Amino acid sequence: MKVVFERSKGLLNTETHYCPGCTHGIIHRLVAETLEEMDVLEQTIGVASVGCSVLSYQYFNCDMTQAAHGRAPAVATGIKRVLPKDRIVFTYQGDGDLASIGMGEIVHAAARGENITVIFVNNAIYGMTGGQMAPTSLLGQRTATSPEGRQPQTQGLPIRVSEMLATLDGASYIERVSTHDVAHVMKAKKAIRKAFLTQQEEKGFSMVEVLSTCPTNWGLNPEESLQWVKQEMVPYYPLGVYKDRQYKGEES
Amino acid sequence: MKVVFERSKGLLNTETHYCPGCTHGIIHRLVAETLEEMDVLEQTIGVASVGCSVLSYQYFNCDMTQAAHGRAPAVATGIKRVLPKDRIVFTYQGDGDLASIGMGEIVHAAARGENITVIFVNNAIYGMTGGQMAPTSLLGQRTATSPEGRQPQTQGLPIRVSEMLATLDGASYIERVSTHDVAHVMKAKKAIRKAFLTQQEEKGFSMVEVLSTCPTNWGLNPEESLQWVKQEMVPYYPLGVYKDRQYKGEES
Amino acid sequence: MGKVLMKGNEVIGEAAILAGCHYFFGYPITPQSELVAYMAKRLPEVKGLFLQAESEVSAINMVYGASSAGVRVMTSSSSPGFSLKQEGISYLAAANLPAVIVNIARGGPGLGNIQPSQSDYFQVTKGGGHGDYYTPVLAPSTLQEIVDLTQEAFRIADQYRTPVILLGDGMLGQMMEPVEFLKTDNQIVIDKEWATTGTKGDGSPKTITSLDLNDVKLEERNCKLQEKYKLIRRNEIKVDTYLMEDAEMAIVAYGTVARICQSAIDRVRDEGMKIGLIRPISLWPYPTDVIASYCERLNKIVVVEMSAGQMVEDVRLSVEGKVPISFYGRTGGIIPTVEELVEQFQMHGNGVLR
Amino acid sequence: MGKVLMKGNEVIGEAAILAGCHYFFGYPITPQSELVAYMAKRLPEVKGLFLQAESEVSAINMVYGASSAGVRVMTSSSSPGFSLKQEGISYLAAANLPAVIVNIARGGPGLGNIQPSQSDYFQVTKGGGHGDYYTPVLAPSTLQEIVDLTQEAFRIADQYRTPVILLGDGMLGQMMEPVEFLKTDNQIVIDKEWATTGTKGDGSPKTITSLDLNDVKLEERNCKLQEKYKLIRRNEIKVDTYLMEDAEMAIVAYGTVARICQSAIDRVRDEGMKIGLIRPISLWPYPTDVIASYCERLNKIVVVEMSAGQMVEDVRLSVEGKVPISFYGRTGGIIPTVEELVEQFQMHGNGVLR
Amino acid sequence: MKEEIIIAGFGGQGVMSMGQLLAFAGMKQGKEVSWLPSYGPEQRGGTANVSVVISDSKVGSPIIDSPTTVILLNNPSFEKFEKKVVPGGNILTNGDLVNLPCKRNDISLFSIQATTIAEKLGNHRVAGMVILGAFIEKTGILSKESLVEALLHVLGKEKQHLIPVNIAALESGMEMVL
Amino acid sequence: MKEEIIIAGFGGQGVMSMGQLLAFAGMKQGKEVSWLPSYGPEQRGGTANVSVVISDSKVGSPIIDSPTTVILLNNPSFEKFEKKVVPGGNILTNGDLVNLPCKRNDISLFSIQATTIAEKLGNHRVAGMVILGAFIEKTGILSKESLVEALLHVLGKEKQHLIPVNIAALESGMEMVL
Amino acid sequence: MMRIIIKEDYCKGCSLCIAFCPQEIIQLANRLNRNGYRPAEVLDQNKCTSCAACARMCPDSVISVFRPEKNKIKAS
Amino acid sequence: MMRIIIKEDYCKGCSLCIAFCPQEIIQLANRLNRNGYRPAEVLDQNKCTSCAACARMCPDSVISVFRPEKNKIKAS
Ligand SMILES: Cc1ncc(C[n+]2csc(CCOP(=O)(O)OP(=O)(O)O)c2C)c(N)n1
Ligand SMILES: Cc1ncc(C[n+]2csc(CCOP(=O)(O)OP(=O)(O)O)c2C)c(N)n1
Ligand code: SF4
Ligand code: SF4
Ligand code: SF4
Ligand code: SF4
Repeated sequence: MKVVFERSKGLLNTETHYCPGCTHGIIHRLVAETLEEMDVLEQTIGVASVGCSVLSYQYFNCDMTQAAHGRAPAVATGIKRVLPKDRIVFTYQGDGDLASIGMGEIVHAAARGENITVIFVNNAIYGMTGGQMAPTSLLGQRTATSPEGRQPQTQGLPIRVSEMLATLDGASYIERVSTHDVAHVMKAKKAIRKAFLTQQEEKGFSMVEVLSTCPTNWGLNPEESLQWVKQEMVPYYPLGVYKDRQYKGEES
Repeated sequence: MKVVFERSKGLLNTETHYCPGCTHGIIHRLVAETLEEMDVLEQTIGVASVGCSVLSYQYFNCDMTQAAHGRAPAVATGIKRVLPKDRIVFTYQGDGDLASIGMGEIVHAAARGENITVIFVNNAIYGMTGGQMAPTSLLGQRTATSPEGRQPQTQGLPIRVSEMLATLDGASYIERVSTHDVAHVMKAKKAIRKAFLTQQEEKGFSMVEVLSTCPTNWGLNPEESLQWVKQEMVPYYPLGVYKDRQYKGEES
Repeated sequence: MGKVLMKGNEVIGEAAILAGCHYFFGYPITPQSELVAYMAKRLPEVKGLFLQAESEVSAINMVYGASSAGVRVMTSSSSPGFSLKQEGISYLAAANLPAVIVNIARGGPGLGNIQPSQSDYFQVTKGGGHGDYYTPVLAPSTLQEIVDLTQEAFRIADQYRTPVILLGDGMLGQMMEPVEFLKTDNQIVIDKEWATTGTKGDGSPKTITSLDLNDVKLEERNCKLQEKYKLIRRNEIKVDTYLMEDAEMAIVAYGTVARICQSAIDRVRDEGMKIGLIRPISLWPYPTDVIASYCERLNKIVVVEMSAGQMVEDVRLSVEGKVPISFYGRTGGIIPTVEELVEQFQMHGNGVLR
Repeated sequence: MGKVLMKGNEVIGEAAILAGCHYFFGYPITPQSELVAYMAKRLPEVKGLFLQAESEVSAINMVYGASSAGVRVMTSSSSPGFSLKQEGISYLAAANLPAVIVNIARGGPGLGNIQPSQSDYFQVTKGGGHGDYYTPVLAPSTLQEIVDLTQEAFRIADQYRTPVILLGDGMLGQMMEPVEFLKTDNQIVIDKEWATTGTKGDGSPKTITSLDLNDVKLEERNCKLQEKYKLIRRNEIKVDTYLMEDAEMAIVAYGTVARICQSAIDRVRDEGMKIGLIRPISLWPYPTDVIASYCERLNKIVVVEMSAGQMVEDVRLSVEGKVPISFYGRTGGIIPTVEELVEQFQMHGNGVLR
Repeated sequence: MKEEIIIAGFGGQGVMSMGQLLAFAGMKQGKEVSWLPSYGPEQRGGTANVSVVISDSKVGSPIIDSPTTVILLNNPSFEKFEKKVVPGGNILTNGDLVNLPCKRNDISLFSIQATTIAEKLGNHRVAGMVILGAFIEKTGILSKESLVEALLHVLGKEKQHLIPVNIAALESGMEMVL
Repeated sequence: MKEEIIIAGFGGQGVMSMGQLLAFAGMKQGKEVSWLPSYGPEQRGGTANVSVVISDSKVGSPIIDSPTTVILLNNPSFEKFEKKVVPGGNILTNGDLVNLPCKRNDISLFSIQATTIAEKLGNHRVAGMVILGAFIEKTGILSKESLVEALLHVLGKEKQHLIPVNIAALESGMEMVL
Repeated sequence: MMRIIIKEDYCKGCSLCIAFCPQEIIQLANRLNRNGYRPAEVLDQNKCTSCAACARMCPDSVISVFRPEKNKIKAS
Repeated sequence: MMRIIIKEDYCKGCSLCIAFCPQEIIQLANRLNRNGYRPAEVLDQNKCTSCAACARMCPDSVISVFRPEKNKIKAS
């Protein structure tokens, strides 16, 4: 029997605490497989953020540091800047973490052209704390802190992080992908690979925004959740490459 | 004799602590004149930030609150949200304040479509603390913390704040202007007026980025400084309107 | 309106609204998120405003803005988020701005966990932000007391123009108990002529600032602050005692753990031990004199905290060596059980020091 | 290399480099900005890295990252910026990460001013961030002492895996004095097998975290921290005394103000008063026992601070009522003059309490 | 009179709302009550438990070291809480989900096929009510009436149609321990 | 021997570097020294002063309450510091910039037209050196040689060509108080 | 012949594999695993084409997929 | 006739008015004001066209500009 698919060695052999059907798990797998395939697990340091993925340091088969809420890009900067250049450093952040409290850190990491890879899991809500509004929550979306649905007048409009960061000269590679079906999952994998390659080639800041689900706090079952990603999120958060500048510091 | 020009009533009758030739003074005047002309001085609350303009609360002839470094947009939000709608609230912030430590606050105020006006004074350096690199310092620019000139590999690339914020749906009016000669100063005034009108008409977030000088920390005399704005800054920070969406919450 | 069954976090919210606080700027963090959610739902109903800030730093600065505009305003967080508010709290104190800030504390340090803890005592009573300032700190131990103290907090904040901290923990925040909301004087909001609301009709520009580049001026500001603190120390000490009339041994405990202590004391009393409870309600100003006043009669004080020992310093400062003091603490979010406290009290009652 | 004339802020930088610290993440703030500028110039010369962070919050978290990768690393700020680092410091402490954090304190609270002050004492020694943690705090009073203590700070940080705070103020940061840089053992950097540098060649993944969702686990972490603190309390107390051999009255003061006190003591001694100085160098752990050991002989202690009275609590905790204590403080960035201290000491020497 | 009850099970099994019903009913009956939840890190799944005190006098500690009754809805909870019950106390389990042998002989064990019964009543979600019925019948701490009042309150206007089946479940549970 | 010197003037007049020269020269001469600046809020303009202690014994407080010498470069500084000098101390002013009458008669006042002299020497920027020359001649705390050594150090390689004019200024200043 | 193996203990019964299996041969078992979830189970291994859609959509990396070697004939 | 008035005490001698005066009639005085700056002064008020360029570029709002009323003849 030929192995068509098996659990990545980039994942430790352990159960996760994620809710049934939460696509955090798929994204973990994609990152793990990429690192495994690039054969860099032994030289990778991951930075777990605060959110449902806070425990990701128990799941990835590489060195991991856990960062304060929103500060993963700063922590990753500290790690990347002091270690030999062959080290691969990535952050794994939710949208509350990255786009709300961590906005300053992500913008500046991108502007600095920090040679790290950011896996940005956008599920349009705060998962871990029980379903509050995120900066990425859609208009009209009901959450614990927008019980009547997000209103533009009071709560403002969702932030398209990839588009925003793409305006920064320091950012080299930015793509938005989704996990709502097999084809998109495979595309997501390619993007993640490209991001890590960008780092390996020392081309600067790379980020993949992955549209993800939160069945629990959306109040939908896992399958409905994927539909919601496709029908509600993708239109507001168009998929695609937002930056592929392959910037090398020297050239500018 | 007809009065062609006199000191605005929007300014208190007092000397400023600004260095000779520093264009903070011009920008103060423009804001003061606008508020005077719109006849809203009595219903305006300004928010002074931390930077050379920290003492601007001693100069403007309207109620003023002094905010912590970088947090002026949050403070302005607090003020605007609790007062009657006819109140005009503005922040006056330097580039260190707004684009470095205050990045999270400004992005989110813009994303929320916060109905305030931001006067963003970009002088490509930290003035008050003695000339350190700002996120807006140009490549190659020598500062106290980039003694060899700003290097993209270590210190990243300057942030074009107006372009970046313009990607946000919540932002209604964003323009970049300059103070390097009479014509541009007059244009700057128009932009500032437009920004305050945007607020008065309850159309949401408005910001004017004003290119400004810091003769002291640039090591140039005031006149050379204006030349430097024209020749070095304007090319990297193109002038113009970046957003004029006149967004009304209801429409989206 | 009679008794209702509510979660502690929600009780805080409802009590704040009752106290005329219609503005809340918050950021989610367990175990206080129910308060944020409650305000999001309730405030629009009273034509108030709930706004979720982008961070705790931003939230406290929104509070600074709202307070400078003269309204009653609140924010809340839990330990790590509370740490982020320190600069802002120092600014509020320095600028003489009233506000109520809730800390539903959790296990620390660092990310810690989400269980109840009292290990932020030092932060809220001594350290926290930079500079010479204090904030009144109120520590309820039942949900009914939350109703009262939340309103008191607003009264104190306005009266002295100071930020006030309401300190709870995950247990108080997430448990339910029947509570009753009664009208009190604390709901009367005084006029704030100092607020920056626009000069319209009231003369020359007003400013709110905490900057005094001149050292003499800044010393003056500090002296005024210290005078204010003296006044608060004189007027606003709150403390509860239980069975202290004839006690020879006193337990000193506050908040959540004081409840457990009370149950344990009941049991030990049954065995004939003369034991009582001193429960500081205001942690700053601290009921130093009340504790000192018992010294003569006591031959032992046991301080119990859900921390490695923080309030115990204030007890030692109160007692100044006159009574031997022992400390019993649990950390990491563990709430001591009645059984283990009974054991501790018995042990110390027998004159055995830990 | 002989003596050189340097600013205190620069001395910190050079001493750090001498101690093998080649990484610095900073953010400008007066009166510590010279340190940032110095590192920006010097670190590239030693093939190290200076990075200006976007904020103090970011800087402390970059330090967290660099430290977790195993290098000696430093950051610095002044009071308001230091407040912003509190969450990060709590994280460093909880995750057992070594780092040296400099606070060149200024007048507070709030924005305050840029003059020297000691009003962050509580923040650095007790409160600060959330949770039960302490950080060793070293407080030099001369520039030469900065050279030594900066290096000590790195030694302590690595040895105990803890953040260490170097506390100065605007006067120490901005004055110049001749200093000499000597090699010491503190320059020896020990191997950090716990660092997350990639697993290459050394087995299974390592993690750095401060999260323990399980309360029993978090209590274990806290117990280990407390054991570490006990050890530090035992080994790392530093204190200096001046003319205490026959003193009947002791001045307790640290840092900048201790220098002024010393000059004042010299003058008062000339008048025949038996007065001496106890100068705590480590503010945490505090030299409680040393102070207590003088109690028998003293009939008066005067604590002098550039604050409204913070360290005085630690003196009271040391003395436990055995000697009357007076406090003299200036705030707002005012440094007391020798003259006014002489007057104070004379007054208290005559048995007059303030 | 005082009952200290712990209800435990997987997240999603309705543990918290069962506790809430008891506390609410207790309050309505004029008793002092407290309700204290305890969750794992998981948002969904994992295990959860709630402590409810119902007492004639003021509730000191809402934390229960030695419950007088435990209601257990899965095997892990059974393993964890079986040993904590006071001698003479009650263990109520959903026998459809808990199948471990009981090691205690100083307590009363009621293993109720609550899911089966609930399904028979036409709604598997009322399994919890079956057990609560057994609980009030056994302990006598709460009347059926106050529990029904609590139900009315908790279900709210929109779900009034579920009242009958819930009452039926309650009654079946009460009968189980007669 | 101990000199406690305050130098004060407008920002930009070179107050800080004059102080630095003194401190450096003092150190080179084997003395204990300290240098302590004090600024206003202005980055440029405004007033600034520096306190320099040069002493044979360890410097306790670098802060000077009662200076033995003050060097004053503008009228506001004169107003502020005139009264602080110890009886018997020195006040040195740049007479081109300070024109207020002196109210003290228990001190030595030296009003030197330093700018005029400097301009005669061909570089108005060396006015400060003229005054420092007068200072060392008057107090004897520092030798001319150590001040020149300090100059060499402070000016650095690139500005060596300025040494002669600075020395000339120093010497004119020394002559002024002979 | 086992084409897919489901590590039952790790399964959370989310049903995504079921939703994405083109052959519709996965279902939730009628028992609970040790975590209280009804795990996925395969109805008919022979109908499996080893397309790995289930595995790729499984958030918990529960499923391994195999293909008979040198077997060029596609299963049904 | 005074076309422009310079509030000397507020002037910082930055010279921007000088740089932008199309008539080149402003210069720095040879004295210091109370803040130690050489203030701007006007050489020849008659040459002033009241264009207000100086005033608009003055960072310190030091300059007021007037125009003779009903005087349709441009100066110079
Ligand atoms: C300083 C601080 N503030 C708030 C929190 C509470 N908190 C934990 S996770 C989280 C949000 C997580 O949401 P997101 O980043 O979207 O990740 P998700 O859980 O949805 O994967 C928050 C606010 C915290 N731990 N620390
Ligand atoms: C929390 C905090 N960090 C740092 C500072 C120090 N600080 C004061 S002003 C300033 C930068 C000002 O630069 P900018 O905003 O560009 O304004 P400018 O002075 O150039 O007008 C800094 C870093 C502070 N006061 N507070
Ligand atoms: S709460 Fe949402 S994001 Fe978090 S694990 Fe559950 S489904 Fe995933
Ligand atoms: S330092 Fe620069 S920005 Fe500040 S007042 Fe002077 S010239 Fe203007
Ligand atoms: S997708 Fe995975 S976790 Fe979900 S039911 Fe299938 S095998 Fe189980
Ligand atoms: S522009 Fe203004 S401040 Fe500058 S020299 Fe002219 S009048 Fe003076």
